[in-house]
Amino acid sequence: MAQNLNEDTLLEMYEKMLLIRKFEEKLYFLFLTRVMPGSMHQCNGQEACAVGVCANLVKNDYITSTHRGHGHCLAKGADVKAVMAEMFGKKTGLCKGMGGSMHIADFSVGMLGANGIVAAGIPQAAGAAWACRYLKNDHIAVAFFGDGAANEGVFHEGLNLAAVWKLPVVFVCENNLYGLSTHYRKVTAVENIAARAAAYNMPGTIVDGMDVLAVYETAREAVARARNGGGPTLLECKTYRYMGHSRFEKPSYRTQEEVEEWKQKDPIPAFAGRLKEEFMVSKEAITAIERKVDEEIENAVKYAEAGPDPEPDDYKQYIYA
Amino acid sequence: MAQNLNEDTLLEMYEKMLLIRKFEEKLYFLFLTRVMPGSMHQCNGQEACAVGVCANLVKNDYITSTHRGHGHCLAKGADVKAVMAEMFGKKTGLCKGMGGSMHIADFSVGMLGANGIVAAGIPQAAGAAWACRYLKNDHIAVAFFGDGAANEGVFHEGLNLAAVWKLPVVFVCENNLYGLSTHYRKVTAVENIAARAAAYNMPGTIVDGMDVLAVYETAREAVARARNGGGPTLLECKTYRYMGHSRFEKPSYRTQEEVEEWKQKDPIPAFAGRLKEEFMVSKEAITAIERKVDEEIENAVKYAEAGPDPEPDDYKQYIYA
Amino acid sequence: MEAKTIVQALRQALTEEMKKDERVVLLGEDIGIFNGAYRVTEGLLDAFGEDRVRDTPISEAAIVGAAVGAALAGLRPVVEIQFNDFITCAMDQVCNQAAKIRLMMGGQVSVPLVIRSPVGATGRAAQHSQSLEAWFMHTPGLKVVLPSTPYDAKGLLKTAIRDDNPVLFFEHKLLYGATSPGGKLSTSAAELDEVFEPAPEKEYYLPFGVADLKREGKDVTIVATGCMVHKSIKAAKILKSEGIDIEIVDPRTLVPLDIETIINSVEKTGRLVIVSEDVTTCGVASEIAAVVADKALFCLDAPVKRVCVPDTPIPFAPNNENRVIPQVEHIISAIRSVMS
Amino acid sequence: MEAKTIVQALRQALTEEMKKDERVVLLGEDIGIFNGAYRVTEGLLDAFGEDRVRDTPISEAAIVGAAVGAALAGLRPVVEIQFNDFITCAMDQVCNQAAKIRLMMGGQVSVPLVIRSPVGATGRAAQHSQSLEAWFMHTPGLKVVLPSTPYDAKGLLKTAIRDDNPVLFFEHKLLYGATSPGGKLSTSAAELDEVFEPAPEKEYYLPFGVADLKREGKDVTIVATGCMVHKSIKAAKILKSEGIDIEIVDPRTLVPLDIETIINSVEKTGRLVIVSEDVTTCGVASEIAAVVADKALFCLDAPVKRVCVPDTPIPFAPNNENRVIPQVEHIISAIRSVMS
Ligand SMILES: Cc1ncc(C[n+]2csc(CCOP(=O)(O)OP(=O)(O)O)c2C)c(N)n1
Ligand SMILES: Cc1ncc(C[n+]2csc(CCOP(=O)(O)OP(=O)(O)O)c2C)c(N)n1
Ligand SMILES: [Mg+2]
Ligand SMILES: [Mg+2]
Repeated sequence: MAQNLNEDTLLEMYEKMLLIRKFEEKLYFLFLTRVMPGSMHQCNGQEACAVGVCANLVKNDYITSTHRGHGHCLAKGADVKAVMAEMFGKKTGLCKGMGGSMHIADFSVGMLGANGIVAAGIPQAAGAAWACRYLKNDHIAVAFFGDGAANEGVFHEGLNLAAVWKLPVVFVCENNLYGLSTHYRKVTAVENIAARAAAYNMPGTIVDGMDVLAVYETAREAVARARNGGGPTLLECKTYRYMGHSRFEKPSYRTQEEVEEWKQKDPIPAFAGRLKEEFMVSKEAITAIERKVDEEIENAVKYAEAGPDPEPDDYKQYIYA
Repeated sequence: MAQNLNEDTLLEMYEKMLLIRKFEEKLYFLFLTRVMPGSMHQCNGQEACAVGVCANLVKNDYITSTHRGHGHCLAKGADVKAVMAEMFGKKTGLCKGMGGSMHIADFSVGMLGANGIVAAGIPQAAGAAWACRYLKNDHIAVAFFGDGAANEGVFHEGLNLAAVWKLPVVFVCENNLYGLSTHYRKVTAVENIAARAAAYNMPGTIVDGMDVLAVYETAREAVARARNGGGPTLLECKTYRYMGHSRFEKPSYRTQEEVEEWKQKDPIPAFAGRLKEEFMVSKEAITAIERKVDEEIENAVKYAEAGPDPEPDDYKQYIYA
Repeated sequence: MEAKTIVQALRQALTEEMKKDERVVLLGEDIGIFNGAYRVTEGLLDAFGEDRVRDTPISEAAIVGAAVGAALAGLRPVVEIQFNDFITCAMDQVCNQAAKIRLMMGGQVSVPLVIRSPVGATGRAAQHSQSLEAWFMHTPGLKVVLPSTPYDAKGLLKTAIRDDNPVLFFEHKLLYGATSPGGKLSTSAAELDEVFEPAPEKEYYLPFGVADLKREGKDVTIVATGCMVHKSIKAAKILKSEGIDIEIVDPRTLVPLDIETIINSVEKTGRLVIVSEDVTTCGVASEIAAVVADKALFCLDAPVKRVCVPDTPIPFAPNNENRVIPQVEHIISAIRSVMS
Repeated sequence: MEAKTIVQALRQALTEEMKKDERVVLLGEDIGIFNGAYRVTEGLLDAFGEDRVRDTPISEAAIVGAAVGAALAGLRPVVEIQFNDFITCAMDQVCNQAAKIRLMMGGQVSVPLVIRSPVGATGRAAQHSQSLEAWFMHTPGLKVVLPSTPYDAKGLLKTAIRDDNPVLFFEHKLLYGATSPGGKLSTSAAELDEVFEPAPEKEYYLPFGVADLKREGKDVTIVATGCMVHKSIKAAKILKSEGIDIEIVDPRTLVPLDIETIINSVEKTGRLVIVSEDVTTCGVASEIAAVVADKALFCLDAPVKRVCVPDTPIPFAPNNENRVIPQVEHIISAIRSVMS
């Protein structure tokens, strides 16, 4: 496994995961200690999903994301400074302060947008994939979504459309066990969401979403299938979110034991361990990455804080093209 | 098979199928020869589905239906005179002339309505089933819908909800190969729609929708499961519509051979044959039914024609309760 | 205990009606153990059990569709849609099914169904900030309610639950008066004055189609809804010192709309400003202006002004959001313009 | 060949734009071998192939969602929704996604997308008879078009396809001028007069936001859309004999709305009747009335009258449908009332 990965790629994956983790931790701190506008949904714990999948993509491949989109955005290669500035609602943000956390997007790296509407990105990814094939540009699309999203009508419609049109798209369900407060088994008729692939005659695969290399490998097959004209795949990553659903929400609907159990499988130290043991990466190299990421985050905060607010009437220029 | 059926029930099923067939034939004639208002979607060829399923239901069980709802309505026991009058838009119609063909409903026999929106009745049947269980009235609900409807989002949402709540409902997909002009395999990622049951962890069954006894038997199990707290079933009836999609539409999208092939399996003469051969029903009994049905239809037309139009302002009394 | 906040008032209304009528059942996302996104259903799962307080999948169309089916089969469901923006996902079941079934079926049946949902902008950008009541005013067969005080909220929700028709019941986030779960949703409730009347614990029903005069005055009529009632009162207090005497009509129910009270007020004042948090074009204010331009045109001494969200999705940046949401200043300047 | 019917005009527009720009692609239910429910796409599958003319599953949300995604990734999709009533099933993708993406993403991208859909009542009861344009006028970020003649239809559809924003393009069933497949859809096209101008085969684009004076007059302004333009012309001809001289403004695009032309006309006539086939409350006419009550109040010599569908789902029985759909008589009586 992962024999095809060179050290650069491995380290880059580690860096991306760490960047996402530290970005989320910093955000939490920023929300706690000062008035940051709006709300946010954090993905601490789920980093391996975004990073493992996106490591298979090139810049002009597309992704669609969800309300929990910071990780996808960073994994796809968006500039952390511009992401942070958008969180602050600054003009220097990716979306000029118009979208905030829930609508973060970076078209320059194929990130078509977080989304405030559960599951809405699913058919959009199918459509982007259709455009890729039509334009023969060899690119593919990936839709990220949660376990809760798998019960929305557009999940069904989007997967069916992608299957009958054999589109170059990968559907990545990050099953973190809960949709807001609701355990997925209480509202989802199947144990494994991947099983729903059968309804569309497409491959459905389950992977340990806490293991970035496992995600990488499984996604690699799905991405290759898409790119080679083999059609869509439904990929279910079993994962967990460490934080509350949004902002400061303290999950009363799950046990502390459950949280601890999942934290045992934390993808980041696990991967650091494997890097050292299996891939002979030096402790120094790892520490260097950690320092680099810390610095990036600090710079991002500085950049974001220093940036100007939009003018109060800025919105007017974005309503229509 | 069908050993549990007494002759009365068998003859009743035959009569219902014949009633539906002759109702539809009469309608076509009425549309052709005089100005009947609106449009219609006919179910000739599919009679065995409605009749085979509804023969398992009691009066206070519920059904929801589709744009192609005349058969379901009659199979559930609505009065043919009032159905015909509704087709004419008369005040004596089931819906006082307010709904017409596409909204035919008879609450007195649990027929919750045809529907102009593809698949919209599916979650409604789940909800009616929920009410039955909540009210502990021992009744169940059945949703009829087409192959095309199985690609709508509410199909997915409705089946999932019914499955997780283990509702007393049966989902009956009449797969007549086409949604309007579109062959289902062109737009549906699976060969058998029943296979989609796997996505909801519910039983999915395929039955020959041209064989009323086969439908009866298969539906019997599903209805019993629902009534006994065993939860929902997805039942796919393979069937065919003889007429165009609506009104006078002449299907250019299918071959005459295909039509002829299916007409070979016509459920009505086939069942008449079995009645005579397997169940020893006399030719006279069959002929008597045919005469009775002819008469009923003639009476229905007379009743409908004689009935008054609504007053032009009648609609006002039905907007709000 | 009297309900000082709208959240408490709504909870009292639900509790009373559920006690009274077993057919009243609740369904929605996270309304059970989580108590609902704005805690309206707190304690109801414990009080009434899982059969009557049902957490659903994230399936808005099936939630409303199932509620419609249940209503047809004898229940009186009260649905919570977590944000009114998500009703888009159930639009067919709301507008083509619930609203039309009674007429289409010639009055054989009614659809007693309440859909509760929060409206209003609170820093959550374009897909969580809308006030979509006008869409439902434009859908015959529905009734539409938007209360501005705990007193009204309780009395109107009880009436909605007793009504045999589908009712869209909108609740303004900033008026809930409770923090969002774990959050610090800033609420204007703290700054509210005497018109933010608490709901007594006793039973009462407020009739639909009866507007409430939230303030009497003789110079200008403001028709305002929801949160805008309170901003209008602030504007009125400020302008009082300039000698401008403002009357504030709160329709409370948008369908049915109490046209008579509005027209009576305009006949008295000769000036009309309509303040609503929905988007301007084809919005709540358009309708009220149109009614007055037909039925009370010659009473008007000044152009009819609408103070609403300009035609834009709600931007995220707080200064942009503040600019597009009607503020006290916007109301004041509209009043000045009709007085000049 | 010049296009004498709207169906032909639309087909010409699609053909010309598809020839010119490979990124223009069509998707919808039964638009391929079946040519579309109203035959607008006849011949296009043969001419452009399956890659560009795509029959879809019955999945309105995914159709529009996929079109949005494709637009973001470089195509210019033109969607057909079989009846505008079914847009309810795609309401989130239309109103929360397509309409808002550009603003939410700070102008990084635009969503060049056209959604074509038939409106109007033709004897098919409540779920197939609506005219829902007001919902989309109330959704900033969308443009809304409703042509009344082949000439306008062609020029506006071409502009819509070239526009970088999501455009809702509504087509009135009775004006298509073609029979429905295999059917005998009665069309009023046969009775139309000179204003039902054919579309020349040559290329032309009509600008959005420019109303067309379908008739000049000095006594009363009628603002009418779609099919109502032609009923208004009939009314005008009838009243001409009584010496009432009617001006008819056809906005053609509802967003953007040519307020100037409307106000200029009202300044001239002092009387305004708005005729629209949507439901009255919060409808097209409400908006136009509200604009005039703000910007041209003192030009008005009579109350502003709206002639629209009363607030009801459309009933099936022909005599009830006729009663609720605005007819020439309704227009005439509104005109008489503003003249008296
Ligand atoms: C259509 C819609 N319904 C409901 C919501 C409110 N909501 C936001 S996130 C969420 C839970 C989503 O669960 P899941 O898909 O599992 O994603 P996760 O939050 O676990 O990442 C809900 C109910 C929404 N934003 N959109
Ligand atoms: C939501 C919606 N989309 C499209 C239509 C138009 N339409 C009516 S029936 C039909 C085909 C339905 O196919 P299927 O479900 O297989 O039923 P059948 O007609 O074969 O009985 C279509 C596309 C509709 N009425 N509602
Ligand atoms: Mg989840
Ligand atoms: Mg079919």
